[in-house]
Amino acid sequence: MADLSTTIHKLKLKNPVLTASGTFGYGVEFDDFLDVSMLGGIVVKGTTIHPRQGNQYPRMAETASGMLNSVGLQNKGAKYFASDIYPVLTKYNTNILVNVSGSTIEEYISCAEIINELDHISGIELNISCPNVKEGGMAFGTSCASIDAVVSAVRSVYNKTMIVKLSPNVTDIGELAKAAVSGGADGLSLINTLLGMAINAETRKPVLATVTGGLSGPAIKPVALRMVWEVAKAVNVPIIGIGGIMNATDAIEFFLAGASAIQVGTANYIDPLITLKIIDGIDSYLNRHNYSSISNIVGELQM
Amino acid sequence: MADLSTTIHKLKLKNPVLTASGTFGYGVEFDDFLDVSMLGGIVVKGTTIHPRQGNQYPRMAETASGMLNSVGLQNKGAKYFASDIYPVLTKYNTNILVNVSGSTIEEYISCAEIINELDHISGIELNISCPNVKEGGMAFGTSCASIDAVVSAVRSVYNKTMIVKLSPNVTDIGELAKAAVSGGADGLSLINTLLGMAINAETRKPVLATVTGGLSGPAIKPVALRMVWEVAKAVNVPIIGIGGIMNATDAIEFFLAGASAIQVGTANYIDPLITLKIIDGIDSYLNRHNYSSISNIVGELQM
Amino acid sequence: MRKTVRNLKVISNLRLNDNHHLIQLQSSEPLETIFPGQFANLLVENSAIVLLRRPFSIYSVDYKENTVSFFIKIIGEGTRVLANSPVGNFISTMFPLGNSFTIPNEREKILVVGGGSGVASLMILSQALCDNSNEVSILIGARSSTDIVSLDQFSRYGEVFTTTEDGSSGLKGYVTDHPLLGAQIGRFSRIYTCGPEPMMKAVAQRANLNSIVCEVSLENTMACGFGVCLCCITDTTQGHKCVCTDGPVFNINDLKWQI
Amino acid sequence: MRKTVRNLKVISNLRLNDNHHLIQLQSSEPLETIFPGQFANLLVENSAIVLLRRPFSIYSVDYKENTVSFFIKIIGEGTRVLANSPVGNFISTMFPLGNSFTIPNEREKILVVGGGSGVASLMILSQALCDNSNEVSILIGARSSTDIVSLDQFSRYGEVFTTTEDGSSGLKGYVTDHPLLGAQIGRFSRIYTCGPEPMMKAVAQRANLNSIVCEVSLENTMACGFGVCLCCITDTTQGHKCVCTDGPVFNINDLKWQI
Ligand SMILES: Cc1cc2nc3c(=O)[nH]c(=O)nc-3n(C[C@H](O)[C@H](O)[C@H](O)COP(=O)(O)OP(=O)(O)OC[C@H]3O[C@@H](n4cnc5c(N)ncnc54)[C@H](O)[C@@H]3O)c2cc1C
Ligand SMILES: Cc1cc2nc3c(=O)[nH]c(=O)nc-3n(C[C@H](O)[C@H](O)[C@H](O)COP(=O)(O)OP(=O)(O)OC[C@H]3O[C@@H](n4cnc5c(N)ncnc54)[C@H](O)[C@@H]3O)c2cc1C
Ligand SMILES: Cc1cc2nc3c(=O)[nH]c(=O)nc-3n(C[C@H](O)[C@H](O)[C@H](O)COP(=O)(O)O)c2cc1C
Ligand SMILES: Cc1cc2nc3c(=O)[nH]c(=O)nc-3n(C[C@H](O)[C@H](O)[C@H](O)COP(=O)(O)O)c2cc1C
Ligand code: FES
Ligand code: FES
Repeated sequence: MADLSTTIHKLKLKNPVLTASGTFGYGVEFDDFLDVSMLGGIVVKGTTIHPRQGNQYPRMAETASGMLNSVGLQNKGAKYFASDIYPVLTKYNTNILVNVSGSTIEEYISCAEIINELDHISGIELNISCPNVKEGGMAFGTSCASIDAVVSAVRSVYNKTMIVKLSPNVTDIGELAKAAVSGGADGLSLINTLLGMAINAETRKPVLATVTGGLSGPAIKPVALRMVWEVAKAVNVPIIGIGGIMNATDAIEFFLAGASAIQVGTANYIDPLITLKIIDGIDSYLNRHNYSSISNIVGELQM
Repeated sequence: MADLSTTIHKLKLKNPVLTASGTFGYGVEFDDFLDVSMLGGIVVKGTTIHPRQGNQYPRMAETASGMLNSVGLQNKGAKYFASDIYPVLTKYNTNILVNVSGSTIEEYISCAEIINELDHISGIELNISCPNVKEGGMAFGTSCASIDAVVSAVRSVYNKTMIVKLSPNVTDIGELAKAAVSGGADGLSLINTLLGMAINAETRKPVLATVTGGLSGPAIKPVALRMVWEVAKAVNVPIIGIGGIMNATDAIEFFLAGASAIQVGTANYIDPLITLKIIDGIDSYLNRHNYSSISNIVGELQM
Repeated sequence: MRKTVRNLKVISNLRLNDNHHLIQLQSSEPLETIFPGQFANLLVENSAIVLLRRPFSIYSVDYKENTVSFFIKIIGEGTRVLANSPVGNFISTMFPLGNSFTIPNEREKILVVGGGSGVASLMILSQALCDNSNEVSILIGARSSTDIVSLDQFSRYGEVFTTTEDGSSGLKGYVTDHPLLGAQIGRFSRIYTCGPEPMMKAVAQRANLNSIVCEVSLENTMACGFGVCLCCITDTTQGHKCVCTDGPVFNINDLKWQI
Repeated sequence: MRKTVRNLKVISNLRLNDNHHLIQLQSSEPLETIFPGQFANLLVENSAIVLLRRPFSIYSVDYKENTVSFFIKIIGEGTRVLANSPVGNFISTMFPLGNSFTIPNEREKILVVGGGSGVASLMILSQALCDNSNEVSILIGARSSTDIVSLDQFSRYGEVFTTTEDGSSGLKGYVTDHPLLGAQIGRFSRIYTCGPEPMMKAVAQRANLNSIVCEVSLENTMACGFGVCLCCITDTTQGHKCVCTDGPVFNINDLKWQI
């Protein structure tokens, strides 16, 4: 048994496998399938200060080795989260991070302030990369100035670990990563979904009610790996790799590219037990290659 | 039989199916398989003023529903093209476009000047989006100022149809499209490949000698469709849609999103006869839906 | 009602007609109780196209043999692969998912209306209603007689009526042209329906007009099937609800249908 | 030698050992002439993973029956699916591709050295050499005797020698430990080899030292197989050349190997 523990700033993770926001609900939906406490951590749904109904439906389109979604941050708001959902989550013996989003900097701040009060929440993941909301969301994540503004604003009110989740829909991810770090990010997670679109040729209509949506799944893994690698060269904070991870081999690739931990997204829908299989697979890989710990491979791509 | 003809500026295409640069050689490689003259047009390999050896190998990695390549514009240079390849191509009774690339604006100009002299070449496709060369290439395609500079420079020496091929590795494709049009583009083609990366977990090495490469194939279709749709809203010149087109249905989706023609890339490797099948499939679709011509569906997405 | 993901073995595959198959899967362990209207999410393997699971209503259950059956209409690649699953193969099955139709405790007169692959959830429903000593009438609508399958099974649980658009079986027309949804509708205390949305809306309208309790089973595009992706929402009087967990069965009073 | 894409029918599938299969495909139309060293690009259908075709050397041809055979070693998903192709299935096959080994007109003494799945191209080569009345010696290297298959077929065309790393068949050691590539190498005018690159490089070194003509068959990652993608290049004295069209067979003098 290799040492799978890893550290993201002040977060101690028992293993490097987390779940991606929006793909694991609040964890409780998986209680039937697995013991959530066995995971390195979970990132719960995108949370905003005000309740959001999200977008109209259809909200999903399957594409080659991927899917588009246009959920649009449907959630009951930070106060409901704190009062009704949070108490249930305290049963888990693992890191719980809240994915925080907003339409204005003030909304980000108010939301982070509420989460800051919750003892069992180990950190927040600042979502400045959601492609599915009209205002805010991704708009914050595509320019250095706005990243710096929103990140430093939240930093001033949030005391625990703050991860910033980057958008892949940009020209130079390295520059944006630097802006997030200079704004005060303790770590970076990437990638969020690629902006895409699906059309039904027979009806001649867009498949999604919102026309465009976010692409996730194996299709985006090559882009995600490349961006993790670029960001790892650009900054010195821990990175959480996300994008199309379906098995342990995919996860290993992200570690080699420079990620200290990974998040599993779309794969949870297909196999709700996939995270446990990935943890096992990482352990086997390390043993087979005679590595004593996950840190032996983080960023160890042989050039 | 519906009317499949379409127009891209001064180019009259007998049908809207072209082949994407780098995926159809000079056409002659397909002579065994099909009558190249049946196509709407072909875009030949990326051509530069000086001969290029391209990158080291391995140059290819398969990914989920896609492939990465890092060819790096291997070609024998514009003069060799004009003297040795061009004469052979005159046998084809279809539009031949040359995909022109360079490391400096001067190189683009010199290359375009040579192609300008070739009667049977109907136009050029300016490649400002190649992710596989160190200097130039994609760098030109990621800022409005540099797009405008290179496009207007080439415009001043090239008299026939000039298509500008856009890179998808950007934050706002609509803005870049506008810059290309204001620089003098007669039409736009998109998308080139997405920048990606593959890692071999067993050897712990990048799969490609160049580490990163360009992602093509069905995986990128949702991104390509979205960008075509965005560009169609941003500019008023004809658009050629490219990205993951494997069959007639895919092509129809691009027409609906706003493309007047399409290019088939990676699919040519898998089925060298695919372009003819796509032409037939488009015709069947139009007949089945009682459209008399392809123009009935260009940009006709029902919102 | 714990949800599980299990590899179930295909023990029979019955081709009902050109594009409908009935596949029966067996579990090596005892099954959880399954309620009428619930569905399963099946994994499609060996397909170059399909990534996500595909949802199918549970058509029938046999707790003695630990089998579940699915009635599959071929409409795309996923259903094509699943409908053609060879006997002996294993299919990864996530179930039971979703809520269920209300099964009244007292003896009621209930009309069950189905169309297309919507009939899939109505077999186990009719059985449950019949087992709970309700009086069941079953009305099946189709384009043509060849699209109507497994009628004889339905007749075990109630009287069966049909309408076809071409008149090749039963009454010519739509289900809503049938007297059961017309002059005779008053004799039912409940109408349950599953089928194409336009059909369900027409049925719902009749029920509504006559103040009869009406439950419909909705479809939607689903990525997960167990309430995490929030892709499968529908508009309700209480806001957006997930078809996969809050549904697939909804009382029409809770929906925002224009009826 | 016109290249075509045809759907060939699997008429036999022989499992040689745990991870080697010999599949025989039949064309409904006459075959083009196929030269030794040429390959085909096979489409892998019904796979969630494989997009591109997979290249395989042509192992044998029968122009009377219009059949071609492929010797497939399972190493990943594509080879797994193809090696397990059921008899009766069709495989889309693009062929013949690439150049070929030189077949001398005069009677020469030729050593053919193979290892791993590299032996696949050497059967048809040995046959052609033998048919052109050359004297052929065949040397096969493997890890263990169980990895050596179809030796009896080789013996039709020449004398067969083996080396195994564990000594379970023939001489213990690598092919380059064999006297044919040592003391006796002088009797050959040509050495042709196909196998793992380190093996081919070692063989090339011996040939080079002894000024014997040496041709090697290279592998590379291929997207197209017919010279359009430029993904499969190798370094030669004339610059980058495509393994799929300028090769797969190269004279070692044209390669930039450090030998
Ligand atoms: C809760 C639930 C229960 C179901 N029960 C059954 C059942 O018992 N038997 C049965 O045959 N089918 C049932 N379905 C429908 C079935 O899930 C779909 O037919 C199947 O997912 C299609 O997969 P495919 O890969 O064959 O088609 P795809 O290739 O995915 O789709 C082909 C075409 O159909 C459209 N489409 C796909 N799925 C749906 C959908 N759910 N609603 C509307 N349009 C769609 C697509 O947009 C596309 O145009 C059920 C669906 C749901 C949500
Ligand atoms: C001209 C030519 C002729 C060939 N002839 C034969 C033959 O007759 N019989 C036979 O069994 N095989 C032959 N091969 C090799 C065969 O094509 C590969 O084994 C096959 O493509 C692997 O596909 P896969 O999907 O099973 O493995 P993948 O999943 O694609 O690959 C599995 C692993 O093997 C590596 N790999 C894949 N292909 C190659 C390659 N070509 N070279 C080096 N590493 C590779 C990958 O990087 C990966 O790590 C030939 C290859 C070439 C280029
Ligand atoms: C249905 C769906 C909903 C999502 N919701 C959120 C969200 O609320 N906040 C967020 O930061 N990312 C969200 N994501 C993005 C994922 O967290 C993840 O970044 C992305 O899916 C890529 O990973 P994958 O390829 O493993 O799925 C969502 C993704 C999906 C598919
Ligand atoms: C091997 C390879 C080489 C390519 N070379 C060029 C090139 O020289 N110039 C260019 O503009 N695009 C080049 N492309 C990009 C294609 O023309 C096309 O834009 C891209 O592959 C997306 O289309 P597809 O998904 O249909 O393949 C190349 C693509 C591949 C796969
Ligand atoms: S399908 Fe995911 S929430 Fe319903
Ligand atoms: S594989 Fe495409 S050029 Fe050789």
